[in-house]
Amino acid sequence: FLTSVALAQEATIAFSADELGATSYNPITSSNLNSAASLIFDRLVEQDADQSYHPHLATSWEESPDGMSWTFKLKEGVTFHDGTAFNAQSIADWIPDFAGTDNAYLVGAVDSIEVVDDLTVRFVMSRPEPNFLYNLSSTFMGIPGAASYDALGDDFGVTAAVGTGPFKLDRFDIGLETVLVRNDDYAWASDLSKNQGAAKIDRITFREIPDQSTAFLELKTGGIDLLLGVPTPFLKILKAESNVTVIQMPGTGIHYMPINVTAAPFDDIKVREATGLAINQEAIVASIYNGVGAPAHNFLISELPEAKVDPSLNVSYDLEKAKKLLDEAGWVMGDGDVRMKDGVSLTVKLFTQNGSEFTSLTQVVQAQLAAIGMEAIITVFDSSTIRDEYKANRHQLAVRGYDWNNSDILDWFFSGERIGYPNVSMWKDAEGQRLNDVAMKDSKNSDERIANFKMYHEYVLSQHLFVPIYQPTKNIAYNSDRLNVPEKIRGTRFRSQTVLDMTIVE
Amino acid sequence: MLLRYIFFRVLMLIPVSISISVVIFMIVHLLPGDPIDNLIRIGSSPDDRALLVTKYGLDQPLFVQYFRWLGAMFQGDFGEAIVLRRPVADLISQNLPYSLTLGAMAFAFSSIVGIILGTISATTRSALMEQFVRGFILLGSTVPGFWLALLMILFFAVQLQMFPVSGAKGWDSLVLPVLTIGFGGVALVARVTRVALMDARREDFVTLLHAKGLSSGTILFRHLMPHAMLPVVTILALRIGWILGGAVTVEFVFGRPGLGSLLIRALGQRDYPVVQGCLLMLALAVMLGTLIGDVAQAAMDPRIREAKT
Amino acid sequence: MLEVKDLAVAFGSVAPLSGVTFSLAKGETLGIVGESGSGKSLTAMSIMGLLSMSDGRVTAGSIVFDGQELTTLAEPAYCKLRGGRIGLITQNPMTSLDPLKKIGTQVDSVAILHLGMSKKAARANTVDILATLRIPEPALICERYPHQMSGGMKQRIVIAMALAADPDLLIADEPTTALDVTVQAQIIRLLDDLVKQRDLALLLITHDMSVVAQTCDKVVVMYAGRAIEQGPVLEIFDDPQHPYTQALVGCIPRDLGDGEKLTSIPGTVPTVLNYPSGCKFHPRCARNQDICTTEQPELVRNGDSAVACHFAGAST
Amino acid sequence: MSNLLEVSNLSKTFSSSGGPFRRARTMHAVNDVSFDLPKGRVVGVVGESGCGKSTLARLILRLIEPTKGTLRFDGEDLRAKTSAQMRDLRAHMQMVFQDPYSAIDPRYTIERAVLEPFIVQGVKPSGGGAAQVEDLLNMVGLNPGLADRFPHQISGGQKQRVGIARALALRPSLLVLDEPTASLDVSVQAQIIGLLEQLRDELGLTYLFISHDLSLVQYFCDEILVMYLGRVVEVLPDTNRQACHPYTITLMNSTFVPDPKQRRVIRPLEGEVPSPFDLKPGCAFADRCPQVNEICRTETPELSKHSGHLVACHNPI
Amino acid sequence: MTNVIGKKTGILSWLRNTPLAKAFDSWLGKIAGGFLVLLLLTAIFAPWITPFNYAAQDLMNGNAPPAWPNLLGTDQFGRDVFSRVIYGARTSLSVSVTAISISIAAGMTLGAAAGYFGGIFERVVMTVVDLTWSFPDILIALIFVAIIGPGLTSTIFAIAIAYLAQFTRLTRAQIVRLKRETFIEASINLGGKPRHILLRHLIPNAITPVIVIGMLAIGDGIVLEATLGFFGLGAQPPTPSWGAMMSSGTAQLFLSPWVIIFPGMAVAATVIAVNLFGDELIRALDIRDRIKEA
Ligand SMILES: Nc1ncnc2c1ncn2[C@@H]1O[C@H](COP(=O)(O)OP(=O)(O)OP(=O)(O)O)[C@@H](O)[C@H]1O
Ligand SMILES: Nc1ncnc2c1ncn2[C@@H]1O[C@H](COP(=O)(O)OP(=O)(O)OP(=O)(O)O)[C@@H](O)[C@H]1O
Ligand SMILES: [Mg+2]
Ligand SMILES: [Mg+2]
Repeated sequence: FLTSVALAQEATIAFSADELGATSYNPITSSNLNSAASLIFDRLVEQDADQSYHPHLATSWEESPDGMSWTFKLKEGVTFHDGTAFNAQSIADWIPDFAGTDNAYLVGAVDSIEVVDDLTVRFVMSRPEPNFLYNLSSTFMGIPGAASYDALGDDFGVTAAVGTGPFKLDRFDIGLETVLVRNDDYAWASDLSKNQGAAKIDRITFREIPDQSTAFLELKTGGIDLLLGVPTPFLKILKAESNVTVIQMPGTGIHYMPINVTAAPFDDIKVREATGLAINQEAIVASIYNGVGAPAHNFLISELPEAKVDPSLNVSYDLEKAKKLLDEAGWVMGDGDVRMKDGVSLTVKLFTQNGSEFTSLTQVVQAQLAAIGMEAIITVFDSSTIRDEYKANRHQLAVRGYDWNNSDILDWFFSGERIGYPNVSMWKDAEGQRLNDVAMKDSKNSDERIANFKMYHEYVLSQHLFVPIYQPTKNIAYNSDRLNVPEKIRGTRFRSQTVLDMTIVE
Repeated sequence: MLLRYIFFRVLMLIPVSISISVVIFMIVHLLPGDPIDNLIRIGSSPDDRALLVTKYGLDQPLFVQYFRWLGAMFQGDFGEAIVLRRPVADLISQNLPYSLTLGAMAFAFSSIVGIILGTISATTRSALMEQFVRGFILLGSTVPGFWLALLMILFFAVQLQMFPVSGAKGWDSLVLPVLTIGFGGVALVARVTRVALMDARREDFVTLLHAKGLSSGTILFRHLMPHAMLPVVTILALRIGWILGGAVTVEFVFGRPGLGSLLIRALGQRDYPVVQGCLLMLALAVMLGTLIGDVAQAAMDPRIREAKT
Repeated sequence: MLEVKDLAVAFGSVAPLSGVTFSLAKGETLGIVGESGSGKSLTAMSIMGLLSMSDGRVTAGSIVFDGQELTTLAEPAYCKLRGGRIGLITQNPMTSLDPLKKIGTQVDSVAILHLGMSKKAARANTVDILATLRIPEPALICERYPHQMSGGMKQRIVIAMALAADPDLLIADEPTTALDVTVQAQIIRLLDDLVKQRDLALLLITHDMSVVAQTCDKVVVMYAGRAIEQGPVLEIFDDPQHPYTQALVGCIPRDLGDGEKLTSIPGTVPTVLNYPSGCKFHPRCARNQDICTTEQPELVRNGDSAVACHFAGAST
Repeated sequence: MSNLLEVSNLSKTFSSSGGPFRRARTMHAVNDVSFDLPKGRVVGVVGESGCGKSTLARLILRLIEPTKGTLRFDGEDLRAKTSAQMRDLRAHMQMVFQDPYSAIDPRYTIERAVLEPFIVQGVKPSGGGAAQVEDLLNMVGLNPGLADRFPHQISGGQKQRVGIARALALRPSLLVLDEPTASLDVSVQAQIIGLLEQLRDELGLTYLFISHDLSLVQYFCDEILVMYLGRVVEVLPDTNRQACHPYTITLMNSTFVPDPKQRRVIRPLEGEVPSPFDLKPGCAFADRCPQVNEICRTETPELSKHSGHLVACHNPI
Repeated sequence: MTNVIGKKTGILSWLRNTPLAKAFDSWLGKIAGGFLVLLLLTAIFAPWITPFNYAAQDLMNGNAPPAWPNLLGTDQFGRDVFSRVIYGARTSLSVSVTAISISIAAGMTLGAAAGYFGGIFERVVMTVVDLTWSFPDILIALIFVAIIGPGLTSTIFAIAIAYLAQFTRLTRAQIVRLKRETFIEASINLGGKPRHILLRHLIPNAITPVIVIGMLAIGDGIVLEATLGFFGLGAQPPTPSWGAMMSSGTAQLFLSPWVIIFPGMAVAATVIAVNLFGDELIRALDIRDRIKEA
């Protein structure tokens, strides 16, 4: 009896698709963290699905009217896994460690830290940062124990990791699995979870399963209890399984097709616009995604206020208009099914990265482009080679996706400083750069930031630099014979608040 | 005699290893793509990039990089993974056990079953049995491994739920991968055993063995088998490298860790040190395989032992 | 000691051997001569009961050894006989020994199997025999492998194996063909001595008429799978009856007077697949008549000798 | 009588390639051989297997390069010839090989094989290819109907005849016969020997006849060279000459006489031809020689006249 | 004496006497050979046989199980699996045949040169070749594709490289053996130039087993192409190849098994037929011993 109880308190969760490949649980230096990191480290604030911010290790915060400082009150009685106490000094020790790392931009606007008292800390800013709470709620802002962080050096997050989270790192086999054990002392959950104490599950194994169908079959056969990132094609059958429950969360990214504006024929804005009009987002969602998720008509996820642009700028399917535009641009229907201009046929390169989701999507895109007389030749690259192709400017169209629920993604993909990669559109434009600077650096507060980014977004849209296609949902499926999972997932992603509320079925 | 042979045979490995290391180093640097790109994230500047390039020594001339690498290697240091950010040696030692377990099981399975089947098909007087084994051999050596793996998953893991779909936990997760690799291996070993036995049976000395009054069984086990095992051992020894590296497909389908998958992943991320490390390990395994094969041959065959020293 | 009567052998539908008859007594040496493919080895294999190794079978006739019918003998009993009472020396010493096993082990196994000796006793026996065969340092040789020995040595080892269980009948299938002249002389001499010392019956198969002339008491001449003539060696050489035998004797280069030429037989030796009808020799025979093309001549006995020719005795 | 071929001090050593950890060993396959072959004579070479007979034949035809020594063919120094000149000369000196079974390309018809000499020499066969083939096949006693057969469709004796026909195609003056009958049945051997005798008489050929069969050489040749371990140990100028070298005598005693009335007790010599690797100084036959004494072990005997012919022995009988 | 081979009575009887025809003698040979001929015809006449365009998508009819008119069902894009399997034969066969042909050409050149010239050259070539030989071919192919990028061309070269060693070894073994044959010496003795020896004797005699092994290797090539395709590295969409079809089917293993089962069966059946037919050829040509040399 005892052993069966002990066994029953274990759960196996599988990562698939976008959560794969974390190389370390060091939140400061790592560029790729998965959901397990959110269980080891707690953040000052949490963001909910409605984009609102909730206190976690911070009980309250205050932004100075000029935006030049942020003061946080901290929760009392919080301890790290190694027993040291969490207090204002922990914050002061932590932030400077970002200097020189890939994640430094998250605290790029922070000038210095003041320890006001044991439980009060003040961030002194070098410029206003309306995005600060978003940054603080990022997984990368999970707070490590400073003593242990210094002691372990490069091994932090690999051999051991110390945070304040509801679970402790037991073992990390890179690329394979991560084993977490419960932090019995935990009593400082955010208000996103009902359970404010220690987790109900003793031990969680996170497995990385690269092949989506394998992950799916594992769930179906009971090999795993919960699957993060269920491929949409499988949702239908999973829903039909009596012991499997599926939860859909709003997505945090977009699948889109960047257009290389420097490569003929796409140097002609009419051709670019026509390309956008050829893509039938609704049909794609209905067919290969079985109606799950949403069509994307601009670059940002629909939950962001910056996504609510002038409707005329949204990109939607209009075959006739597309054909008309191409005719105007001088590309006329030839003998075959491919348009011609000056003896050149409208044949373009369509790149994508391997991984089954994009290749499927690309093939549909290819078929839809054929309908306007554009012949697209697909090449499927691995992630490294494709970047070389971009940088060498050998591409024309590509199908890709991003996962980022903040409007500053526009800067990342369209800033003239990052031509080639990640600015795959190869777009450099004075007006665009000006709008970018304003949005990134001159926004004093959140409303201003929204307005600035919306303007930038609209300008980007008007230039037809890409074709938005699809906003996927985040799909979670679990074995309801094994686990109880809250019906509604709080937060933007699957994180500690959900795990705290999960229980094993007796 | 044998010891002397082994000694010289091992000495011979030195020049071979050095040339292999050059080849591997060159291959890796022929790869397009840049590992640093995998490290860069939103917001980093060209300076950050340059810093990383210097940190990993990628700005040095090729031969400098080679000698550094080789020098470190002699101290047992395989370098630091650029993308995976940890000693390559750690990565290898983490993955190798999986490859070794799978390899050893598949190896044992295919040798034992293969030799038994091969012997049966070469000696049986039942036409039915012979046809059955031949059919099995044919299937085993022609059906694509990944397809077989998929079918086995569909049947044994999903339908019957006898074994897990994927993963590398517990003995039961080994069964399907071992069967998949083993199926091809059994066919190969059985075929070689069969042909070798039939050839051995045609040798002149067998007539004399019969003439001495030995029974067919004694002749088979005491004299023919040792002969038939000569080519079988060679093939099996060569398979050591094959099983370690060639199991990528099976590792991929069954979501198992292993040297092959590590290599493929590192290849995709252009993680030079890891690719180099893995290739070197595989080359080592291949060399070890040929070494074992040669030594086993020498141990079994006095002619070889003599001719080569 | 050995009586072979009307022996016929077939492999599936091909019948490479038929109508072979001869007998051999203790202390006697019987030579079987014939050209390549004439069925000499097959005869030996039939006596040894080893045809089934290559899917052949005795289709007619009998082989009686020491009063025991061999053609119907069960395999286990045959195993006792082979190597025990009948020893075989094979054609090619180079490939007749198991290259993976030491010489000693290979010879020992015979005595262990047939005389029930212990390993130790068997080794002593082996060393004894090797010494009789004038092999220097026999104990050392036992630890060697076959590839370390010369052809002549290997042939002696093969003889040693045939002798290890002290057999009554020795069958030597072209024991010297692969060897050099000087070594050939050594081996033939050795066999000759053994027959005399041990009172063995020796069945010596060869294609070399000179060897027969020097060593045998009786000869069987084979052509295309049949025994066509037999008799005491002197008679066969002096007064061969069969035209083939006559030509064969004339084929051998020797000190001929000036202007004398070798007799040559026109045409080629037939293979099993194109054996002619009637007398197998008729296409090459000077005496060829109609009857030869249709009727197979029987072996007709005349005193000690016998001949299978429709026109036996007639001169060319 | 002029000499068609003059061989002097011809030597050939082979070295077994030493591996990185292996000692290289040299072997004297042919060691300081000198003799003349007068036009129209048949000179025989006898010796046991491995004594260098085939190597000697190859050296004479320059199929392999001698290590040292000179070769004169029809008065011309063969070793001074370029490979192109050599190619032209090959028309005049031909060879019949030991193993007829592999002497014809299995993919060639008999016709093609017989025509190959014309093709490689760039010579137009007189009277056209087909007629030439018919002539040649007739000359060696083969049915011209065999011309479109492949080698595996004819017998060993027939193959050897094809080999002879091909060698004769370009009308050579010297024919080197390397054990042409060794792999044939006795009855067929007699046919080939008969054919060779006939051709010699008809075409006035000069033969170098190699064999391990002393009685055959005695029957067929005018003059006999006896070889032992790469050296010529005795030259018998005619077949009735009494041999003086103990080895030649051994060879003669080891040969069986095909006559049951002349049975004699065989007294074979012990031992076999030693390994040709790393020869010790002294006479190579010393270990097996009944006449052996001190000097034999230290000094290599040179060929010198003894009872009227050349013998390389310190104590000739 | 009877004439063993028949008189020349035209092309037909000549054809009947070729080893290729002899491989059809046994019933196994007939079945396997017949299948291959049929497959070849199917591949050649694919556009006329297939009921649907292999690339035509019908998104609303995705993952349909086998039924009329999609005999083998449809894939996730609603493309007809039957038509794609047939077109796949084109890709798979042509890739494999081209790759193996390149491999044979290169391998024979290398092997012949190594065997003919010997010495250091031979050692170097054989060491390199042996190295590639003892490395798993899938890894060689994956590394090669990683170097020159995905696509059919690189697949072809990857397969060609993976099998290069086999042909080089085989050719070299043949040449080395043939060089010892008397007829080579005889030809030299007649005055044959190296060119003549190499082109008229050595290569013609070495070629048969190489071609036969090449024929067998076509089967392996198909499997390797399929495996690369399974990793997404072979034919680029929408071009169907058997391997690529199975790779797009992995995610669908459970949804629509027909998408992977049928191409898999096509691969298995073809490779088995190739092997059976190759065995018959080996028997008809009687070259088993020569093949073993390598
Ligand atoms: N296993 C077999 N199957 C079919 N035919 C066989 C078999 N063994 C031997 N023969 C045939 O039987 C005939 C006689 O063969 P055998 O070996 O007795 O000849 P031999 O006189 O010993 O010749 P050699 O002097 O070459 O040894 C040959 O023509 C051979 O082709
Ligand atoms: N190409 C070679 N490389 C190395 N050794 C060789 C070569 N050719 C011949 N030999 C060696 O030279 C010696 C003489 O060989 P050769 O073929 O001339 O002997 P042979 O008298 O013709 O013998 P046989 O009667 O067996 O034909 C042998 O020991 C042989 O092994
Ligand atoms: Mg025989
Ligand atoms: Mg020779």
